Amino acid sequence: MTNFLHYAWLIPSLPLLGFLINGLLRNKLSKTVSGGIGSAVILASFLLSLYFFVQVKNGNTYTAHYFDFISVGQFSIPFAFQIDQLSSLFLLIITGVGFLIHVYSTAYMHHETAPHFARYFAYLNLFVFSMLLLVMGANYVVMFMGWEGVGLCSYLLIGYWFKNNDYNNAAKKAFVMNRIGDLGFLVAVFWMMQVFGTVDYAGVFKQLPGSIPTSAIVGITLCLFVGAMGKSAQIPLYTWLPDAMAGPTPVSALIHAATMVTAGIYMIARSNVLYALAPTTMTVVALVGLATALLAATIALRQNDIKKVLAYSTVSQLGYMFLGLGVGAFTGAVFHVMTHAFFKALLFLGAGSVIHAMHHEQDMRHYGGLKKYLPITHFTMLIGCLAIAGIPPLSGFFSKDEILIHAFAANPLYYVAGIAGALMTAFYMFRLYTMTFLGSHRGHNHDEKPHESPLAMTVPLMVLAALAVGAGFLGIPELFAHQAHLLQSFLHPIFEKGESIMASYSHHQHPSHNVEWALLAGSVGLIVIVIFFAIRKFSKFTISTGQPSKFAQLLEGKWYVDELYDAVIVKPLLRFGGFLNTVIEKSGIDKAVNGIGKFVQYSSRQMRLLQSGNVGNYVLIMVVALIIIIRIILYN
Amino acid sequence: MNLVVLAGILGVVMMFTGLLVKQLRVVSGIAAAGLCVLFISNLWELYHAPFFTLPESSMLATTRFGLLINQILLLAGILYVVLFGRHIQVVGKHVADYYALIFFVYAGIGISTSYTNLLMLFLGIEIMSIPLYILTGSDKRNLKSNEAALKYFLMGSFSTGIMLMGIALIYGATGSFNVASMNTQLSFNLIVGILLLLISMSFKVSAAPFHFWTPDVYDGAPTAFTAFMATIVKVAAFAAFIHLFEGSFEMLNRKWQLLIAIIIACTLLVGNITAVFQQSVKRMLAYSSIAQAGFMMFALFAFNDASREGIVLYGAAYCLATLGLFAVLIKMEDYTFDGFNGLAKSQPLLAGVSTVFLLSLAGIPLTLGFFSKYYMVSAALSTGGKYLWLFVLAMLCAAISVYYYFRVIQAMYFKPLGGVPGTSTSLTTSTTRAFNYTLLVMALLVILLGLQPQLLLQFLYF
Amino acid sequence: MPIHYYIYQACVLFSIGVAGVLTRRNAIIIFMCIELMLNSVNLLLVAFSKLHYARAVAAGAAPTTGTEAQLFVFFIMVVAAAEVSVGLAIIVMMYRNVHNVDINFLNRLKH
Amino acid sequence: MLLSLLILIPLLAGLAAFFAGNQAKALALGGSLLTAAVMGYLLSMPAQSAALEFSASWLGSIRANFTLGLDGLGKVTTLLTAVAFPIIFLSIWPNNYRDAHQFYGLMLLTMAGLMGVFLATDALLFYFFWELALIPTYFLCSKWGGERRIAVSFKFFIYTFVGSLMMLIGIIYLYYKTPDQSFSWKSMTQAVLTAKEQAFFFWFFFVAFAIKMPIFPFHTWQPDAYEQSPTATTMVLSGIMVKMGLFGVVRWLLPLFPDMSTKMAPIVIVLCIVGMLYASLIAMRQSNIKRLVAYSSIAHIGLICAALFAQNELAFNGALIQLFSHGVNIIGLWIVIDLIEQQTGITKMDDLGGLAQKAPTMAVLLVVIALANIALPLTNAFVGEFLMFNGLFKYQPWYAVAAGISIILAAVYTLGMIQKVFYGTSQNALVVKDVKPGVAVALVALVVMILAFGIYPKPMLQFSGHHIDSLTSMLVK
Amino acid sequence: MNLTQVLFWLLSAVAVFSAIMVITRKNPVFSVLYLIITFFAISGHYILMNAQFLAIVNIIVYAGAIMVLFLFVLMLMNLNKESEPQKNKYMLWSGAIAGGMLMLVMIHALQTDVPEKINSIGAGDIGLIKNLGLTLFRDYVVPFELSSILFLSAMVGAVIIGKKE
Repeated sequence: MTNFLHYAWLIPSLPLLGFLINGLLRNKLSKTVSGGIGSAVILASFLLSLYFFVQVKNGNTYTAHYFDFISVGQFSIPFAFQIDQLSSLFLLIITGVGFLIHVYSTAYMHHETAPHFARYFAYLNLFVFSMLLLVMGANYVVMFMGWEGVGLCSYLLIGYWFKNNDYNNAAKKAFVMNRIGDLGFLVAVFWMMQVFGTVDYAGVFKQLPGSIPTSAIVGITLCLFVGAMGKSAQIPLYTWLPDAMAGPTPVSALIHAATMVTAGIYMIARSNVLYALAPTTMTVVALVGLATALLAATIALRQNDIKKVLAYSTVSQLGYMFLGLGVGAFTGAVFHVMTHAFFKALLFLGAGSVIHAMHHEQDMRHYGGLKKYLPITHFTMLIGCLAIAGIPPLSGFFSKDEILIHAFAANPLYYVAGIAGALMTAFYMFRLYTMTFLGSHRGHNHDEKPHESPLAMTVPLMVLAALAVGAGFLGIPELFAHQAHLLQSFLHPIFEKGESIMASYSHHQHPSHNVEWALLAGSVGLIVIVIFFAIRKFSKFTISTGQPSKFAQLLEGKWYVDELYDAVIVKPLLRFGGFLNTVIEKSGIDKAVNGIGKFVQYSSRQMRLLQSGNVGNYVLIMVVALIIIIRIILYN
Repeated sequence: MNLVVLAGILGVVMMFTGLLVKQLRVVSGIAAAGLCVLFISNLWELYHAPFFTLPESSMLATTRFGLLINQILLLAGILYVVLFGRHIQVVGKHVADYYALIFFVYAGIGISTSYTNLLMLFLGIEIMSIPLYILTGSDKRNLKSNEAALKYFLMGSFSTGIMLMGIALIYGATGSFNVASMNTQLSFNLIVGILLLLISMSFKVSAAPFHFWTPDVYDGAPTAFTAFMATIVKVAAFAAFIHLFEGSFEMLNRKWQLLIAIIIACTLLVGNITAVFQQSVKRMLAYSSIAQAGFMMFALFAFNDASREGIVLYGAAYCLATLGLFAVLIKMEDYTFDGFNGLAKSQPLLAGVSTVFLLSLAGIPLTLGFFSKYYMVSAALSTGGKYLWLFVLAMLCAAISVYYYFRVIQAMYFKPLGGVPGTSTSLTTSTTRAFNYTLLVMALLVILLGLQPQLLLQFLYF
Repeated sequence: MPIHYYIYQACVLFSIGVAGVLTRRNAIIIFMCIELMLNSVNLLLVAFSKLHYARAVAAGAAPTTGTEAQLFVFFIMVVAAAEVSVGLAIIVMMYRNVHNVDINFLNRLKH
Repeated sequence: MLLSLLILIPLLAGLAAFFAGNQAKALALGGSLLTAAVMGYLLSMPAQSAALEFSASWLGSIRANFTLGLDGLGKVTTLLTAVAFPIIFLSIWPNNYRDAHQFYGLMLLTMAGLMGVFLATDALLFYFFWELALIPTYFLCSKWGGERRIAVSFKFFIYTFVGSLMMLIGIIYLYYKTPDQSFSWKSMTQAVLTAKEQAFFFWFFFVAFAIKMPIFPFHTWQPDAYEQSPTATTMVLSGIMVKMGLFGVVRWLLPLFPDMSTKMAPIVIVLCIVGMLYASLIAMRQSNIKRLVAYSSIAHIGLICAALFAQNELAFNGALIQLFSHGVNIIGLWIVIDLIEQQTGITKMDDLGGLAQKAPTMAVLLVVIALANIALPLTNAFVGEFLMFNGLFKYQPWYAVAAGISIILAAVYTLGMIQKVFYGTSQNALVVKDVKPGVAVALVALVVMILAFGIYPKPMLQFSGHHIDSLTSMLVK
Repeated sequence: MNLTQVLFWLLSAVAVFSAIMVITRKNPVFSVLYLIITFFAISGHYILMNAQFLAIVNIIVYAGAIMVLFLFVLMLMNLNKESEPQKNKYMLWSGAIAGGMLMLVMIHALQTDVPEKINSIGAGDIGLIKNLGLTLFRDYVVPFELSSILFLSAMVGAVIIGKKE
């Protein structure tokens, strides 16, 4: 046993195995078995990941080269896995949260028939497999495989209830938008192959900083970022994510909150060296992230569907992460990915629990007063809300704070905008909380009281709540304690190069401790005020029949971005396709082709008239031809 | 030489047969036997000395090429009698006389493929033509036949006049009727003479714009005789045409090549395009014969060994396929395309062989038709790419030809039986076993030679 | 006489024959015009025969030169006679059927 | 000799099938399997083995010989043919055709023609087989096709016939320019042409291949033909026959006109890319599933052709892999479409829907194939398209980006198709049974190939690798 | 202008004039008669060129036999009156123009040759029966025999076509 890390292939293989078993035998397995298999393989993966994490923690990183995926001439793209700090951290998050959500799903999806239940777990396992491929890959191509794989699973899971065409449309939209991003990713890969001659992380970063022109790096990073935009739902490609809530809620928790959507962050963090060399791209990333954070937050303010609120919140939080990346807070962004995975998964699962209890009613206006029916859900949700709102000492506080401080260092305006977003977050989260759990119950049928979910669902909630509370302590800022940022020191080998490059040209002054204290206190204070305001405002919520204000309508309509896309891109494209189909194809090219045939027939009709049946005519033509021929030959 | 002499004798024999034998089948049998005799004697001549030695001054000299053409045409003749014998019997009363005329035509063919003197050319062409005028008009009560005969006769005589004018001018310029004498210093007399000769020969092979008699005559003549003149006589005329300019065309060089190119282009266009709109298969075949003539003219365009090979192949391909098609056509009640509807269901064999023949005419690989076209175009292309437009045009025309040939295939295979209610496609007479087998053999021959044309071409050299 | 006089005359007669074929519709007259064309050719051939004879005599060679052309004329006449018998038979046959010899009277075969 | 078996077996089986009556079906399957077996044996031979070449004299006087050769390029396409036909025959096993013996006979003849095209190393022989493959297809389409079959297949025939005749002129002309007046591939590549002649005949050849592929704007026969043909024939048409054009480009066009290929490459590539986008946009608007797949095929083929003209190693490799992959994928799609059509008679997508409930296995298999069609990683098409885009990017980045838009559009229409046919509420009137075991074997075989070559494409790359080395060295003089 | 020349011009004028009359006369019988005159004129030319055999044959065969046959047929058909129906003006003119053009073109094409004189009456005896007969049966016996085939076929044809059924 030379190096156990070489067996890294086991980690993704286990979910793949689960997928195959559940997928192929879905008509034969009982629900218990398929759910059990589905969860067990993830658990096994998790344990393996844990082992690997420990190994990495002890300083053993490893690149496992299995076989040449594509090898053409000088180019060779190996199928290789890279086990290092960043990937092992993500492995833990993915398999850990993934496992919890699998367990949760066994109860949540229990009303499905056995084959569909197995299909669900098959998809979920496949997703985990793809996600693992994405983070474990040692080069951009393997990452891309996972990248598209998760997109596929997202598609399959959003459209899980395939009888409903709205869901199918949402699934399709998600896939197509991801594809747009994927094209950017692909172009970046090609560009890298051309510039660096390789797509291995190690191979690429080894050549940096070097003689590679900045323009190329900016181009590559921008293209990569387009990919990230698609996958991580940033402006302008974010509209698929709220629609993706059509899938089962655990799916939203796993894919559309905890893991897949953070792939973009993972990718940029992974490519930190490249990005560090492209300040232009960094600015773009930061600005896009910030804009997304704010835009999504404003929309979330007026949503009534509990999952939609969480979805926009996710988009907003992803924006934060990109802001962090954009200002060079790589660790902060990854830290936020982690904490966000915990509390957002928690929130989604909590929401799922509520939905489960409310018989698939998702409109918060019909909730209210669920505190007494769903005590565990209520409590864990509250923790989640507090965490996302950034109340110390919950995890959200630390991670968000880290990003915001870096933003402040880069540009105080980023900070101001960031705080505005954070306040909105606090507001809409507690609007959600209040409308759901406080006040009086506004449900439709009062005969059947909502009841708490089974253990399979509440236990994951509790575990996640604990994590949401505790995860923050992995990244305690310098402000509180020296050298207590465990995550930073852990990830240091990954970001070292990028950060040093950034340090070489940026002259950001890290704010002094006093300023930092003041900022912290101010923001927390504001957040607390907003929370109380929200609770007050919505605890007496009733369904109003009045017309909301124009601005509120705008928010409710999500700034009408979907409609805009529809009008500007989708419809014209379809119309153009129709134009090509009917005008160019049918009455253009095809008509021209058929026209040749018609022309021949027409000339045939005309030409046969020469054959008049009249001998005089025949001879006349002969004689004329004779005269002409003699003329031509003799006098030419 | 065997052919000319024996054909003349056999023609007389047939005339007497008509007096002595009353059973029509026996008459046909004797004719077939006579053709076999001709076939064998010609084959003999291909490898041995002829039976009849003619004097030096006889103005006839056989060549391998001419003999091979004779051989092909004799084979076609045998097939013709087997396939059409029963139909010749119903054209009119003078069955034996028709055969006699056919034998006379063969005498003319023998002359046309071996003459060395313009006098012989003239005689040969006339001996071929006059029986044809008669055969065309042999369905005496049929006005179409009358009309065709009259048209054919008038226009044929007219072209004879032109030919004679050409010969006279050539004589004036060279002082000799020898074909070889045309290969001298060009003078205006000679040029005009050769041109007139060329035009009259173009008339005989129905090259545009001297083709006008063809559709009307082929359409009007009794189908049994149309088959004969559209195939055997036409190829013979081509052989004569080629033979005429064999030694002399090279020096006529570029200017003439342009002329030939224009004639080819006209012929291809007229033949192919006009055929597209035809409703009657018989008339379509007439136009198709014009179109095929266009391809055969490539031999004149090129004038090299390959073109001679081409003419041999083309003659064979064209004869076999067109004879076969006419043989099927003559059995049909309705000569229009719709008449062929559903033939594949009722007569799979006939449909199958017709398909082979049609494919061959269209020049689709695996059939002899492909190689015949290939050799023609190849021979012409070997002279250089100067007239590239002509080849492109030829190819486009070949594509157009697919249109009308495949209409028959479509009718046979893909259309339901009996397009018009009440009439079901049926044959006028049932087919005999010999008829079927002959067709089958022809189809197989077309395919076999389509795979290996050298089986035929080797006779040119060994 | 200069040879080209004969040539011209033959050409004129030939062309008149052609014009006759073109303009007339009576089959018999057309046929006669064709005969006229043949005769012009005959005239020309005889003229050429004499020309080549003269040339040969001038060159002191074979005194039979030119015979072949005159024989050719003979053959043309032979052929013409044969054609006439067939042609007139055809015309008579047509007349029997339709009682007309106008070539355009029968117009079933066209297009 | 072994090599000629690849042609002879289907040829003889095809001729036998005409007289085999009810046994034709089995004969077809058996013959194609036997061919596949021979193919497998040939593949196991070392690359330089003498068994991979075969020569017999044919037309001595014009130096056209019956020469066959199996090199890397040929391995890909012949393997595709050898594999695809048994699968097709298996998949149509439950179907009952009128005059089935003729149907199977013609199918086998097509197979023989295709094999010949891919094996011939003599230009005239190539042309011969080129047409041989076409004729039976014409009959197949015209006899067993849809309502408008006669007109459509006729258009198809004439269209491609014009193209091949152009090529024939080119072949003959080049023949006279070869140093030793022969049709062999080697001499043809040594033909000495002036620049003007090259330009002329490049297009002559190109048009022939472009019509076959088809490349915009020579494509209008294709959707009609695919729609109207019996689906089994469409499988052959779209899966293998279009490869004839691409194969022709690699085998003949590029080596014969190396300079002109480089010079004209931008025009051709732009045509291809315009065609890709054009076809993709039109595909989005199709309501008939067969036409949709047809247009999707135009888009995919356009990419392959563009890659071939990008003329670099990456693109060549990608294109060759894709030759195979595209065949596998599109045949899979047609099999599923055929299953649906045979049972319901419907090809309009709006009239279908919800089939996933009635035929879940079919749905799963279709989804996998459809995903391969849009080149998802770990499917076979990804490898090819990745390399091709990469090669195109290397040639000119903007081309790759423009072409890349088509992969987005591909997702749109492919997923749209899946959704309309399989998802949504089911139309209760439709009776659709799930796949039968025989057909399932065919489909699963395809899916296995899709995944196997998607995950481990190396064998396929190795087939073609050697050939591409020589090709690139030839082109990059 | 000696006698030969006078005769030449006279005969030529008669030939051309009567030829024109052949194609312009409405009554076919007149056409036949004018054609006979033309043939006589041409025979005159033959005599001028010392081709007596042909001159005789021309008169006997053509003017005598063939034209009589024509006349006979015309009479048989009772076509001795103006029988041509309404004339097509277009055909008439185009025919005349085409014929004229043909004449011009041919004359133009053939005029540039160096004019050579040919001997007239009495010069050379190749046109005499003796010479022609010798050559015919010595060198031209094969075509002579072959022309019998032609006649045979014409005979057969006349029987087939002309015989009333």
